[in-house]
Amino acid sequence: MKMGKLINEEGLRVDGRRVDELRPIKIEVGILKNADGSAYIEMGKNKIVVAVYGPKEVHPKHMSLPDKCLLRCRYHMSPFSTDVRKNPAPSRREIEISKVVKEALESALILYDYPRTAIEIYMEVLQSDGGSRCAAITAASVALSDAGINMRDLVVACAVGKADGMIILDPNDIEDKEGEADMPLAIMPNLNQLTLLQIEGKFTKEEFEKAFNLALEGCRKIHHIQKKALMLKYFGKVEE
Amino acid sequence: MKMGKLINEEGLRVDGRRVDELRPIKIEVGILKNADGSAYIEMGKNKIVVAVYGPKEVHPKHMSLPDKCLLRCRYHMSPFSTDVRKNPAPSRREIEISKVVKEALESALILYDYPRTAIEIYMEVLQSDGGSRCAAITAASVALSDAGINMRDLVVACAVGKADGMIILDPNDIEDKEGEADMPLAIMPNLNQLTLLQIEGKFTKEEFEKAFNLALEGCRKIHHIQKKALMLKYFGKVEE
Amino acid sequence: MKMGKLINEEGLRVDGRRVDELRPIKIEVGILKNADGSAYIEMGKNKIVVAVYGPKEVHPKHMSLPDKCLLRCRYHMSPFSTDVRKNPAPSRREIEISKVVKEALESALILYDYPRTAIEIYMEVLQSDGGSRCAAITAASVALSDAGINMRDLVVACAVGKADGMIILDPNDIEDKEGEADMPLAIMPNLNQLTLLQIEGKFTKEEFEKAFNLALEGCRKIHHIQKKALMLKYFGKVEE
Amino acid sequence: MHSKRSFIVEDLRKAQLANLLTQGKRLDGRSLLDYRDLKIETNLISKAEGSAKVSLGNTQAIAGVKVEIDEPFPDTPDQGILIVNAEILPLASPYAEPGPPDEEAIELARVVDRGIRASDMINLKNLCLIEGKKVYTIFVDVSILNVDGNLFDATSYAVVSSLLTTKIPKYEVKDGEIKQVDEKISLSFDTIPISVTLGKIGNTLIVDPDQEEEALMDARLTLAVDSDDNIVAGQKGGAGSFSYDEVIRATEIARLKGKEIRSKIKEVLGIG
Amino acid sequence: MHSKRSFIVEDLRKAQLANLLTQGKRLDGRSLLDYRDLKIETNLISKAEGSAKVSLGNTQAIAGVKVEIDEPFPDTPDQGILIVNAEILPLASPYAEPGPPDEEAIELARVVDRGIRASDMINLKNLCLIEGKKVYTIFVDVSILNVDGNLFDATSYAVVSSLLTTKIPKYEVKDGEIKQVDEKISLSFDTIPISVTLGKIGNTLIVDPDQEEEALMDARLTLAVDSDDNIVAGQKGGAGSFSYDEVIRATEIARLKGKEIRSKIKEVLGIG
Amino acid sequence: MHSKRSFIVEDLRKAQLANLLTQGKRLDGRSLLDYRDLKIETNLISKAEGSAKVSLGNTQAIAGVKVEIDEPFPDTPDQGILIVNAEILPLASPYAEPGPPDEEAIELARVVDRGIRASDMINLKNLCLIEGKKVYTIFVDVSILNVDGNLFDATSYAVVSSLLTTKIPKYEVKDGEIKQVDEKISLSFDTIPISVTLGKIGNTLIVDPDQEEEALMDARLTLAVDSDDNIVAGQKGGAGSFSYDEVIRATEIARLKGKEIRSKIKEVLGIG
Repeated sequence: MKMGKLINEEGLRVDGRRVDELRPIKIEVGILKNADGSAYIEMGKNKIVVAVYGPKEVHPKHMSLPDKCLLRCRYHMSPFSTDVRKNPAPSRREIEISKVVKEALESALILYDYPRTAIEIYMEVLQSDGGSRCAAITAASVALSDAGINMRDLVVACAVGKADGMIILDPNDIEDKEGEADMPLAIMPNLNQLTLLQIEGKFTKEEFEKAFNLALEGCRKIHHIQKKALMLKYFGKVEE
Repeated sequence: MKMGKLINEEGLRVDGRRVDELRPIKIEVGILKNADGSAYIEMGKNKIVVAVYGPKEVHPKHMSLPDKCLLRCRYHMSPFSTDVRKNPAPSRREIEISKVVKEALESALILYDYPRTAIEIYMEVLQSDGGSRCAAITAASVALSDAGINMRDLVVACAVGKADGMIILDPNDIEDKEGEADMPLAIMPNLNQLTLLQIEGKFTKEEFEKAFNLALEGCRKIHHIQKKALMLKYFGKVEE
Repeated sequence: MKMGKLINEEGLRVDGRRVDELRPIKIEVGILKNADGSAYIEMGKNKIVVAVYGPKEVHPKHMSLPDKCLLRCRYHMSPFSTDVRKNPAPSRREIEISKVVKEALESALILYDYPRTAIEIYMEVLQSDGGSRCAAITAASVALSDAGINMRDLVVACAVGKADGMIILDPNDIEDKEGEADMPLAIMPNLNQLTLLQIEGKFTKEEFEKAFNLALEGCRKIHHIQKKALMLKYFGKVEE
Repeated sequence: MHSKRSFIVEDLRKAQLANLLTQGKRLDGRSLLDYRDLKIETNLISKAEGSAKVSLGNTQAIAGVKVEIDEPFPDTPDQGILIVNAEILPLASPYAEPGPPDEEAIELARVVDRGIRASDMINLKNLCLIEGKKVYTIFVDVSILNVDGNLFDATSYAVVSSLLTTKIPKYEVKDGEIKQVDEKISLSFDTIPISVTLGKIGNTLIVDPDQEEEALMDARLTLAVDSDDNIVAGQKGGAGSFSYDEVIRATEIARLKGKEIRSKIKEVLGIG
Repeated sequence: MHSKRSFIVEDLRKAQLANLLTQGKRLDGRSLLDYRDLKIETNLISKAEGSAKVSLGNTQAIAGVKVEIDEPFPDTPDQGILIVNAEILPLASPYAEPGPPDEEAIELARVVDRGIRASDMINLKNLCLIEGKKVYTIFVDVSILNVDGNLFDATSYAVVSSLLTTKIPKYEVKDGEIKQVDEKISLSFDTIPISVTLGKIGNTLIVDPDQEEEALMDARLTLAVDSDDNIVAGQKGGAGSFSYDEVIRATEIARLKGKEIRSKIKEVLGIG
Repeated sequence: MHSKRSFIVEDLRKAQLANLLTQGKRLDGRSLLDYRDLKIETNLISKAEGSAKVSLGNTQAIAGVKVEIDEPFPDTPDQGILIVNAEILPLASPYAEPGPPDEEAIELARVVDRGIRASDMINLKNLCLIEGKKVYTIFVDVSILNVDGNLFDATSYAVVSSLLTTKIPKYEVKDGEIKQVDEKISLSFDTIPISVTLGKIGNTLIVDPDQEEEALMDARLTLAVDSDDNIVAGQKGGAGSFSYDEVIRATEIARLKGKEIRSKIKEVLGIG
């Protein structure tokens, strides 16, 4: 992490945003024919497709759970999604993200409603940018809704970072690589519960609290976009 | 593919053959004790052993088919079979050939006669030359006969190629590598049906038809050798 | 194997031992809470932990044996156990040793007493020195006792080698690498039966017999230490 | 998406299809030699040097091109490297599973690769920077996003479209060293190979089978045709067989449909 | 070691635990913010450049440090390389299986690695010998010997303790070549990051959950704190969630317990 | 090939065999220390630098030798490299499965390799072209074509026979470069190691067990003997054990049979 000029004298970031500003976000619902639920998200340069299959039979059978649904989750990056071509085999990073994303979504799912079945969530990152795991979570919870799965709340995610000593919302790729710290988190916005938190890099006590609140604020804004996308799909229009 | 001198002024090829001539072929039946059926073929420098096991129980059980036989096929090259030592792990090329060879043979098998069982065909290329997949198919259908498996017809295979602009029958290794095109195919000679076709390299309309007919002619000649080999094994002599 | 100066003019070895002398040995019993039986051995620089689980249910079920216990054995070296860091994935050497060690111990186990179950033996080499497979066997048979598994006898192992043309007992790492020959073996000392034997390097008829007897003598000494360690664990004191 | 159906239902459906085919019709209303709707979007992955998303009916494939500078293979020191790869993503179908590619995915990738390579669409000698030392490696990775039959053609069109719109970084060679120049260049093309896949059901040949037709059909034949009407690649698939006449007829259909689809792709991509 | 228990027994145990927690007590008698006994032994693997065996209650981990000289990564030519790896040995638990690391072992290794790396405990620039050519690669491999909960903290303490006691071979650089000198040097440290893991059961936060508590708890939060009380790494785990207040409270607990454990480790290792 | 038999049949067969053994006879009529018929064909793979197909009764193995020029291992800069590999092909037995080698195949390959290597049959220093830079790598790959017991000996004879008939390309070293010469040279040999495998059934030792005997026997002992009657390698296998006297007796049998088989191989290959 080198101290580059990530924020200029006017307080603007490399892509022209203010420190507390999100990148443009676009969410589409139901874009894949075969999946039981699906969503597509663009968040900055992130372009991610999510499919949900289930509740469905469990293969192999002995992995099925007698009292609840088995949740499976795969976060995967396309070979052409990154600056340097990515080997298509899952990396350790992708395996870890698959796990934390699964746990972030599981908090919102009522898995006891679907015993002995499985729900599979597939997230394919077609193009990656900073915050791809957050965008994937945000889209996945929309895809779960689209599949008609019972949920306590949507899950929405957003990262905060630190660049040139300042707390910034929703870091992009360059800020992620050259900044000093990164903290993705996910919440259930109506229940006010945190379901994902990862931290990498130094935060003082004050910085942490500031960053945490900024991320919550970001999540609430994205939640609004999630709801609009679902309304558009199911009711054909969005009342503002 | 470079335009070498693959055919000389007298119309003869690097190994002295005419353009429509096959390499020497030798087939032996029943050469392995453990297998239910087996065959050995030499076709030019190709030396291939084929074993057939089955119909037998399916492992793992859940892969068995309720109404027909499961056909499995493995085409594999020995590490010492090639000019440069081959890694013993199956390559993508071997996996693809295993699939098309299986489908070439499956056309002739009456798999509904053996429900809930498996037939396994193992082809081991001890020494490779041009046209090894064709030689493997030719030998495998003899080994299937040797195993007493019900078949509609034998399957016999042969390749055609293009070298120095001419259509040639049964290309060898050098012609395969330095020639302009290659087309292996397999047929059921009594039923006049094509069960394998692969094409790589440019064929004009006229070239294609010429090549196709030349390959069919080659197959018919090899079919004669198949029958002789089986006669020799089962009746001890061959009536010409 | 180069002919170094492994034995000096006074007949002493690089670590000061006489040719028929063992390295210091320490065995502790029951050192892991989770395992059904466990042992720790130090033999020269070897430091090895062994855990035994079982008799327990077999996974996957279809591998269970109707009339006897399934024995599984894993010999594994920690990445930091060797001079150059070892890749944590099991090497071919570790797989072979796992097999011969399993067979060395199996001779002493009454597997027909535990049909349809499994016993698992895990040997982790924290630090390796010459003779690590022998130390592992010696510790594993103690751990099997600690787990209360029915045995005909303890199994005890020791290696002999050849250095500067002399037969030496219990070679260390340097003697193993620079010596001329190595012969690890395991016995059941009360039954006078050999359960492991591996030989690598030239032994004349006379050398072989001398080496074999020296190894048996070494095993008997180590057997005494095995018994003391078990006594200490179960009766709190050792009567000499 | 069809769930797995019983044998009886399957047989009834097959009879219905066979009946339709005698009238020259198919289950979705197409006639025998009709392709489904073909849609192509390009340049949607800005991190890739080229990209294309292709929809053939409900089959969707996305291809991305990445370029690296590597050493050439020892036996072709004066040629660049082209590697085409295909993956059927687990999100594409309820039957696709995560894991290493199975024989079906490997065949798909190899057949598409062969169709491009054997046509000499890309002159690999143009991709050599310093003989024996530095060449362009062009990776084309295709991901199947939704499976509804005829993956071969959809994948092939995605590869062709992404290559046709690729811009690679330019390098200057000076004193045996390469230096990237602030300029992007297109690849040059002599021909555009088009893959045409036929299905055989009973004794009828159809093109562009959808997933339901694939489940009912006896055999498959994929042929790639170049801009000069040459057959440049082919692959038969499936447990059934073809009569010799059917093969010849298939080559004629492939030339016909190949020309049609080539025009369509050129039109969409705005190529001469 | 607890065998797998029926749902009914599990529910009874959970009720008992919940009841205890309201009184500020835990099943093994600890209070909510008590760690189990921490024991550290160092330098027990003489073939390693550093080593430490850590017991946290019945959880046991052993870490070994190996050093190699390698080329640096192309994007960090002036930095050494630090690789932290963790494996749950099959001898550590009746539920651990031989084989490649599963997602749990991968998460463990990556979180511990992040805690060390993000704290800048080790200045990687000090590990560069010749820029772009020769750097130290420090491998820290941790093996779990016995599983009884809170592998994250036990593993992290083993890594920190082994690094703090590591002595690496010294090299001199002369005329662009490196030469090993007959001397060993310690690594230099600016800070000591301490991992603190909290469990949430109902609405109660505890630290250092043992295996039984892990089975009953709703969610996990691991935070790493440096010598200056900064949070340097974090990872939430488990299917449950935290209220925002709980997160803030967790950071306070982490600072408190981090300081305590840092003192303890420094005392055991005899560091200033 | 015997199908899997019930326990009762198995016990009856074992009793029958035990009874025969007391009379010094075996199920196939051999006496205790008789080998089955040994046949060797060489030079049947012209693409390999050496090859041999060995039949020991119905056990068949084929070995091929391939030669490459590589860098030596860093710790043996003045030595060539010899790599012996063995694979039990799935066509060799109804119980063999495709896939990576299992522990049995790995043991087979390593034991045969050890028998060759420890005998110093091939002087690896003769295979060095330029110290530290260029050496011959000799790959010997063995494929088992038909399994009928005693794979160890059949594989070993195939390796030895293929090496004895190998001709490798000759290189000249000039100005620190190597250049292939239009000449082939044989490897040079000081000794011929012979593998002798014994089985123990009850208290009887037999040599060259076939598959049925292997299924019924208690333990296996493979010993390799060089031309000077030294034991150069050994491996005990199986769940049973040997008395100390039996081990000594086994070494005597190995010397005896080793001499016999060495003569036979030399005769077939036409070696002095």
